[in-house]
Order: sequence, then structure tokens, then C-alpha cells
Amino acid sequence: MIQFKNVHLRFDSGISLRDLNFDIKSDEFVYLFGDSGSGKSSILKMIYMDFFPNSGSVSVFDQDSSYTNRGTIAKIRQRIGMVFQDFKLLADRDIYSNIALALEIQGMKTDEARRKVFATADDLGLRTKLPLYPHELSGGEQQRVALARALVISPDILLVDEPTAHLDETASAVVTEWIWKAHNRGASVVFATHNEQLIKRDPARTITMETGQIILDRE
Amino acid sequence: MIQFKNVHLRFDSGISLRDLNFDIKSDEFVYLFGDSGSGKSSILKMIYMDFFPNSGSVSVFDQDSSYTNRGTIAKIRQRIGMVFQDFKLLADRDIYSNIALALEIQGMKTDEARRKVFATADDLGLRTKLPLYPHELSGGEQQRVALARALVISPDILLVDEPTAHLDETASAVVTEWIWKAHNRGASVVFATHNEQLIKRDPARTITMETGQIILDRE
Amino acid sequence: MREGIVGIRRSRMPFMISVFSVAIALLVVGVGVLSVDNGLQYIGDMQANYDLEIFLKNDISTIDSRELADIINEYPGILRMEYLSKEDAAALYNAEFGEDVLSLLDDNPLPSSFRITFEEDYRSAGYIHSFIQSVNILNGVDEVIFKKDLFEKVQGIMKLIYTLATAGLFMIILSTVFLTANNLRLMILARYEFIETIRLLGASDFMIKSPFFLEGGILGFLGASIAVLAIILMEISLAYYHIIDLPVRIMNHPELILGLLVFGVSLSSLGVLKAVRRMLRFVA
Amino acid sequence: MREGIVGIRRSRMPFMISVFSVAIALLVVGVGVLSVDNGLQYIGDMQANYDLEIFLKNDISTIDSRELADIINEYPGILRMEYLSKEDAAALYNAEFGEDVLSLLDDNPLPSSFRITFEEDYRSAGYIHSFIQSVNILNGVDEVIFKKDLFEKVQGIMKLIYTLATAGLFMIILSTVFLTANNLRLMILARYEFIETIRLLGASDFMIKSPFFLEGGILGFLGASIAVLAIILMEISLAYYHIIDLPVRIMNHPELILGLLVFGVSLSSLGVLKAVRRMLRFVA
Ligand SMILES: Nc1ncnc2c1ncn2[C@@H]1O[C@H](COP(=O)(O)OP(=O)(O)OP(=O)(O)O)[C@@H](O)[C@H]1O
Ligand SMILES: Nc1ncnc2c1ncn2[C@@H]1O[C@H](COP(=O)(O)OP(=O)(O)OP(=O)(O)O)[C@@H](O)[C@H]1O
Ligand SMILES: [Mg+2]
Ligand SMILES: [Mg+2]
Repeated sequence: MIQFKNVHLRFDSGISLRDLNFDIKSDEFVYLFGDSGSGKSSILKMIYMDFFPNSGSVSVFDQDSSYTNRGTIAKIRQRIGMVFQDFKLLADRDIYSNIALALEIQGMKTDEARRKVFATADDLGLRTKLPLYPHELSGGEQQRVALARALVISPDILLVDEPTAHLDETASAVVTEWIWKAHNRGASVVFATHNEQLIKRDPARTITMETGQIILDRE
Repeated sequence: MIQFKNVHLRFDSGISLRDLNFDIKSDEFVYLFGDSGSGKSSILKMIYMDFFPNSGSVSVFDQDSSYTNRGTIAKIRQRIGMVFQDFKLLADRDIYSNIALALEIQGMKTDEARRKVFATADDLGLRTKLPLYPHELSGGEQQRVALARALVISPDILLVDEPTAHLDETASAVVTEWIWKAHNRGASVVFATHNEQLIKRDPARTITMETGQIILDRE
Repeated sequence: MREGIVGIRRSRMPFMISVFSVAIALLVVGVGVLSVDNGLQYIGDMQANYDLEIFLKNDISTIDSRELADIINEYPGILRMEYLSKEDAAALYNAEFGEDVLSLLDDNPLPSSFRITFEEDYRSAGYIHSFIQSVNILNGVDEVIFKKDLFEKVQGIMKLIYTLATAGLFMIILSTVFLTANNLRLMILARYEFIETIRLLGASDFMIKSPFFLEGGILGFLGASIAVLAIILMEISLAYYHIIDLPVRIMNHPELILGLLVFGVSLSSLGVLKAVRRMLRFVA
Repeated sequence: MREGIVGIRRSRMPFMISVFSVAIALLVVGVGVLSVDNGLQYIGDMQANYDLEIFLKNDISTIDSRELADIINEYPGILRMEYLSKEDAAALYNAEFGEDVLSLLDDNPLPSSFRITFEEDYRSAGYIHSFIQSVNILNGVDEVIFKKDLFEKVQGIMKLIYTLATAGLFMIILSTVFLTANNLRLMILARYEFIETIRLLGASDFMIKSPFFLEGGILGFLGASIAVLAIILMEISLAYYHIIDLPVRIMNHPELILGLLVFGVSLSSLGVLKAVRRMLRFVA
């Protein structure tokens, strides 16, 4: 499903990700664990083809990102649910539209989309927030909206970048529960986090990063 | 220094903060603890006079926010260091300028400002990031820049909103250390967090919030 | 404060500003086209007055002058020929000088005359000269006065006006297009967040462009409609207050209305499309 | 992708677009003013040719005609008086009709004449009429021909052109101001994040406004300079290719250059200031 082969990524700043090799299968749940600045978000960006490796290859759904045109990238992204570290909610749309947007892009009919948006909002305790705008929500609530937008499309791949950073214990448990449920429904999940507690609570394969390199990859 | 008297804040969404009463003295360190959506950020916004109470009064530096004009609010804010939950870094300025901006606004001469920016960046391990732009930094690095911008002005009040949400253990310890150092130099600190671990590590007076109300206020 | 800012972002302000800009731009274009049309029409009317005056002998009989008219009318290229009797001439003279000077005299000294206007194609110095020569020798013709001076000056002025007006109009349309395009580019630049986000969510370039294209079309249509309405209002109030009597009005020229609408819609939709395209390339 | 987007935000694109807009706007204004000036000058030149022709008796002596000239010259309001001898008249006639028609005759039948141009203030039908009356009775004067037709028509055309051009120019300047203001508003709207953030960091309204005001001034200065340079380039190339000989040029009118610069700077700085003010009020 996701394949990194000898991936190197160099930034203008001199910082680089080096020699990344791993495979993520279609039913896997993988933690991407590492300190701040170790390269977790950059790996996710390579998976959703926002960053491209300087050498080596990144394949997603058997498509090598370096040889994929924009139209195909768009189609690949439609099958990926993403929770960005900075949420990327649209300030000029209410929560309902923000979540529905992901379905709109897939061309889903309004009635079905409506049902799905309400269902997902219910799961994450966001029902009453649907008519509000992002700036009217607390940080943690916005983070849950970001997850709702990722889950609503029933993605084949779910990429979550520190999805509990702004959440208390309880909310965090709810969120991870729904991420696991998505996994159980068949999605492969890549969960970037710096929080060891989280991993201890729900253990799974963990790729550990340190300053741009993988130092550990184990169940 | 900061005084909340019978403060009520109602949002259009129906959610409200109710009957808030507390005093924060000039040498205090206070945790604002509560679940996501409990009202921590809203309290901070009332302190830096972005939100105004519907009833009751919020006083900062002995100025009642409801009777303070815009010019005075600007002056008050110059004495407050703030780490916003969403950082609010300027995308079109490099890290150096982002940090220096806070000093510029206070009208500090370039040479002194320069020294201060470099010193603060060193403290928080950001020296090499100064020429980069915010989008070239990881989430945790951006969060530290936000703290640097707050600390560089040697504020009388330091308001930090989940300043370690994107940080691993080590980085988190560095950041809290510098927040405590600012406190030791005389700043009153209000530290909003949902993380009980943090409080246990460095105990202090804790105001606990639950759905808009203070349920506990103790050392 | 955040609410306010977000309010601006949420509001359709950039859109409304752009509609307003398109409306102003098209108003200028529309008024420009109409002014040039009206000006040319007005000057044309004045010029077409007459080109040549044939004065008849004082003693010519009415019958002879009729015959003469028939002969002259045979010449090719005559658009209009008008007979001025001695009395008409006297009336004209009085009208021009505002006093009944001639009534003081026993006899009317003014001759009768024909005023001739040539067709556009025949209005050349060469043809008119040969015409004068052959008319001059006819019986009963006293003198032929070619209003050459006036003729050529009006021609010259018209040419100048026409050149200036066309150049000016062209320049105005061009700068209007540029200014509007700039406006639309700024409008699109303000939407980078939206474009970035939906792209990350899997929107294809076509999916990004088409709603903008549509929005541009609507924007242009609104702008053009406002411009047309403003012009009609201006015309109505000009007529109502009897300020000027316009020979050419937009109300009588649906093709001009249509033209402005088509211009507005295509300008805006293509302008927006181009701006989005450029942005998509920029963020490739 | 993020880099690209941020690149746009970091770049001075909105600023450059605005400079470009101001330049176009001022180019239109400048060319407009110059065109109207040139047009009026050109028409004025043509009109000033002469207003009135005084034909002298065929048998008048040179000495008598000199005396007559002195007498006529005493009248107020005469801008220019030109003597045309019989020979001058014949030469003119020949020039007009392209053939030496008169040389076929034994005697030159054309009279000598004075051509008179009045000063602007005296060019009224009333004054000219009384002038004709008093000149008519002078010894040696055969006939006075008032080129009333031409005169009035040119006057009419000039008035029309003047009205249209002034109205047009006014409208163009106005819409230019509006379009530029809209452009600046969009530019400022795109900076809401900056304004929001520095406000939260304690910047006073004055501190927020003054750099924008300055930026507006620089923007306007750049735009105006580009416009002036473009106009000068246009004038040079018009002259170089001998397309048209302009009586009024911006190079000879530093006050026009200064005017455009002042207009550009004040328009932009005040426009930006107004936009920022409105935004600050919006986000109160
Ligand atoms: N576009 C870029 N240009 C230059 N350097 C970059 C860019 N993106 C990331 N980096 C650098 O690469 C390193 C890894 O960044 P990344 O965002 O992947 O870290 P991370 O593991 O997600 O950290 P965090 O937990 O703080 O979010 C950082 O040091 C960052 O400064
Ligand atoms: N501008 C607003 N308009 C309407 N409702 C608001 C607004 N700001 C906050 N709220 C609501 O008030 C409640 C408290 O929000 P606040 O941001 O203070 O929470 P918080 O304690 O900071 O939560 P978190 O830890 O998730 O950031 C939330 O339920 C939120 O939806
Ligand atoms: Mg990250
Ligand atoms: Mg908060």
C-alpha cells in the first residue's frame, strides 16, 4: 500500500531525511514516533505527495510519486484521509461544510453526504458544532473536526499527524478509538505522534525516527 | 495584576463561561486546567482583551477591560507575552523577524533587539532556524518560536496556551523550564493546559475548569 | 477581533469589490462607445448640411429655375438638393443677424440658390471641382460657392476626433481589461488557503477551476448589468432634465447591451480562470 | 505545494499588481489630459485661421488700403489682421483649385482683402455684427464676409468636444480612482493576518496605519513614475515615426508630470490608509 525505498529528502535549510525504507500493508496500523523535528510530518507529506523524495522512491497504491501526474495525485488523495498538524480548516465555511467538502470533492450526492457528515459528527461529539465556524471552536474541537473530515470519506489510508495534541485524556481516548475503528474497517493507518503514552495504551507497529532517520521499526 | 469578578461570557452558540472569580498576583504561576472546550483559551482572550465579559469585570494592570480604549489595550498587550494555541506566526516573515516583531512594536532599537532575539532563540534551541520561514519548521519548532516571541519582550504577564502540545518530553521540559525562568524573573504566568502530567511535574496553583465554570482553585 | 477578521474572510467582500470594479470598467467602456457614437453622429449631422451653394441670376424665372434644377439633378453623386427662393434667403439672413435688415430696402438683393449635398463617395475635391466647372456654364447660374473651407475643416476635425476617440476608446478598453484582471488576480490570491486546502483533499485542477470560472461569469454578469442599468439611468436623467438630446441611446441598441454583457462575462470568467491557472502553476 | 503558496504570500505580488494598476490608471489619466489638450490646441489653431474677410473695392489704391488698415486696426478686439493683395488672392485661388485658371483671363477679377481674427473675448455674434456694420460704411470697403457658418460650426464642435472630453476625462479619473481604491482594498484585505497578529502583539492603530500609508505612497510613486515614463516613451516614438506632431507634450510640461506624481502618491497612500482604517474598524 505504502512503500518507501531508499528515500532521501533534502531541504534547502540543510536538514534532510535519510535512507528511509519501510512497507505499510493495507491492513496495518503504524505509529510514526519521534521527537519534535525528527521528520514525522515530512514522511506523511511524502505519502500524500506534497513532498517528493530527492532520491529513492515513494509508492502509494502502487503509484511511484515521482512519476505520477497531477490528475492521478488528486485521485490518490481522494482515497487518503488526512489530519494535518495545523488542521487546515476553511475559516469561511461552517463546520458542516468543512466536513462535507471532502465528500463534495469525491462527487458524492448531497443526501448521502449529509447522512455521512451527521453520522461522523455524532461519533466525535461534534453534532452541536456543525453550524458554527472554525474560529468559534476551541483548539481541541477544531482538531476533532479535522479528524471528522478525514474519516467521513471512509479512506483506504488514514494519515493522522498528532491528532490528540490538543485533547484531554477523555477526548483523546474517543479520538483514538475512532481511528482504530477506521483501521478495523480496513484502512491502513499512519499515526504520527511524540506521545509514548498513547502507544503504550494501544500498542502497534512503531517506526521510531530520530533526526531524519529511522532508528527502530518494530511491532 | 489580573482580577476576574463575577465574569460571565456568553457566545452566540449558546455556550457560556459563568461566574468566574479569581485574582492572580504579580508573582504568581497559575495553571488553567480543563478538558477540551472547558473555556481555558476564552479566559486568556479575556485577559488580553480580545474577548470582553458580558457581565462582571476583568481587570489587568488595574484596568477594567470594559472601560479601556484601544490605545490603552495596545499598551497593555505590549506588557503581555502570549503563546497562542495556533501560534499566529506570520508566514511572510522569517523566524528572526517573527520574533523581532514583538520588540519592534515596543519601539526597541535594532541593536538591542538583535541581541535579545538571538539570546532567546538560543535558549529555545532555535538559533539555526532564524533565517527560515514558519512553513519550513516542524509543528513543535513553530510552537517554540511562538514562545520565543512571547519571552523576548520580558513580559510582566506571560499567557501560554498549551505551549507543549506539539512537543516531546525533552522539548517540553526545556520549554516549561524557560516559562518558569520567566516567572522567577518576576512575570505572572497563566499556563493553560489539559495535561495533568505537566502539572504534576511542576506543581503550582491550579484553576480547574469544567464546561465554562471553575470547579477548583488550589495550590 | 478574530470574529471581525473572520467575518471579512467569510463575507463576500472581495467578490463584491470585484463586481463593483467590473461595473465601473464596463460603465466607462459603455459610456465611451456611446459618447463617440453620439459625437460622430452630431458632427455628421452638422456636416451633412450642404457642401455647395449655386446662386442663380437675379432675373431668372421660376420655370427656368425648375428646369435648371432638373438638369443639375441629373449629375451623379447628389445626395440632396434644396431650393432656396429669394424669400427663403431673406428669412435666413434675418434669422442669422437677428434683425429685419432687408425690409428697410425696397428690393430683396439676395439671390435664389440651390444648396447641394454630395454623397459620401463623391465628396472629393476633384469631383466637386469638375462639377463646379460644368455647372458654372449653365444658363441662369450666377455663381457657385464651394464651401471648401468649412468642408475641409469639418472633415479634418472629424478625422481628428475619430482618431483620438478610437485611440482613446481602445486604450480605455485595454486598461479596463488590465485593471479588472489585476483586481481578479488579487481576489484569487486572497483565496490561496481555499485552493491549497481543497487540493490537499484531492480536488483536481478542473474541479478547482470550474467553480471559479462560474463565479467569474456571475461576477461579470452582475457587473455588466449594473453598468447597463447605470447607463440607462444616466440617459433617462439626461432626457428628463433636457440637458442634451442624444441621437444614439443604449436603450435603442440591444446589441450594445448584449455586447457589454458578453464582454463583462467573458472578461471576468476568463480573467478569473487565468488567475487561478497561474496560481495552480505557481503552487505545483 | 505549501512552499509555492507561501511563496506567493511572501512575495510582493499584491504590491506589484497594485503598482501596475496605479500605473495603468495614471497612464490613462495622463494620456487623457494630453489628448484633450492636444485636440483643443489643434482645433483652436484651425479655428484661429480667420473670422472675417473684408473685400476692398477693385479700384482702391495701395495708399488708401494702408489707411483703411490703420482705421480698422483701431477697433478693439482684433487679434490678427492680414492683408491679401489681388495677387495673393489669385495665388490662393490657384492653390485651392490646383490650376492656373486665372492666368487665362486678361485681368485678375479677384479683389484684395483683409482677413481678420478676433480675440477670444470679442468672438461673439453681437460684437461681430456691429463691427461689420461700421466697417461696411467705410470708404473703399466693398463687402464684408463673415464666415459665420464656419465660425459657429467650429464653435459648436469645439463646445461639444470640450464638453464630451471634460466629462469623459472626469469620468475616467473618477473610475480610475475607484478601480485603484478597490485594488488597494483587496491588497489590504489580503493582509488581514498581519494586521490581526501585530494588533494582538500590542501595535497601536497608528503603528499599524503608518507603514501602510508609507507603502501606499511608495506604490503610488512607482506607479506614477512608470506612467510618466510610458507617456514620454509614447511621445518619443510618435515623434520618431512622424505619426503625429503633438503641440502639447508632457516633456514640456513639468507641472503635468508633477501633477501625476502627486496624484499617484496621494491616491495610493490615502487609498491604502482608508482601506486599513476600514479594516481596523471592522475588526474592532
Ligand atoms: N519545507 C521545509 N523546508 C525546510 N526545512 C523543512 C521543511 N519542512 C520541514 N523541514 C525541517 O525538517 C525537519 C523535520 O520536520 P517535520 O515537520 O517532518 O518534523 P516533525 O517530526 O513533524 O516534528 P513535530 O513533531 O515538531 O511536528 C525539521 O527540522 C524542519 O525544520
Ligand atoms: N468565538 C466563539 N463563538 C462561539 N463559541 C465559542 C467561541 N470561542 C469559544 N467558543 C466555545 O466556547 C467553548 C470554550 O472554548 P475555549 O476555546 O475557551 O476552550 P478551551 O478550554 O481552550 O479548549 P481546548 O483545550 O480545546 O483549546 C467551546 O465549546 C467553544 O466552542
Ligand atoms: Mg510535525
Ligand atoms: Mg484552547
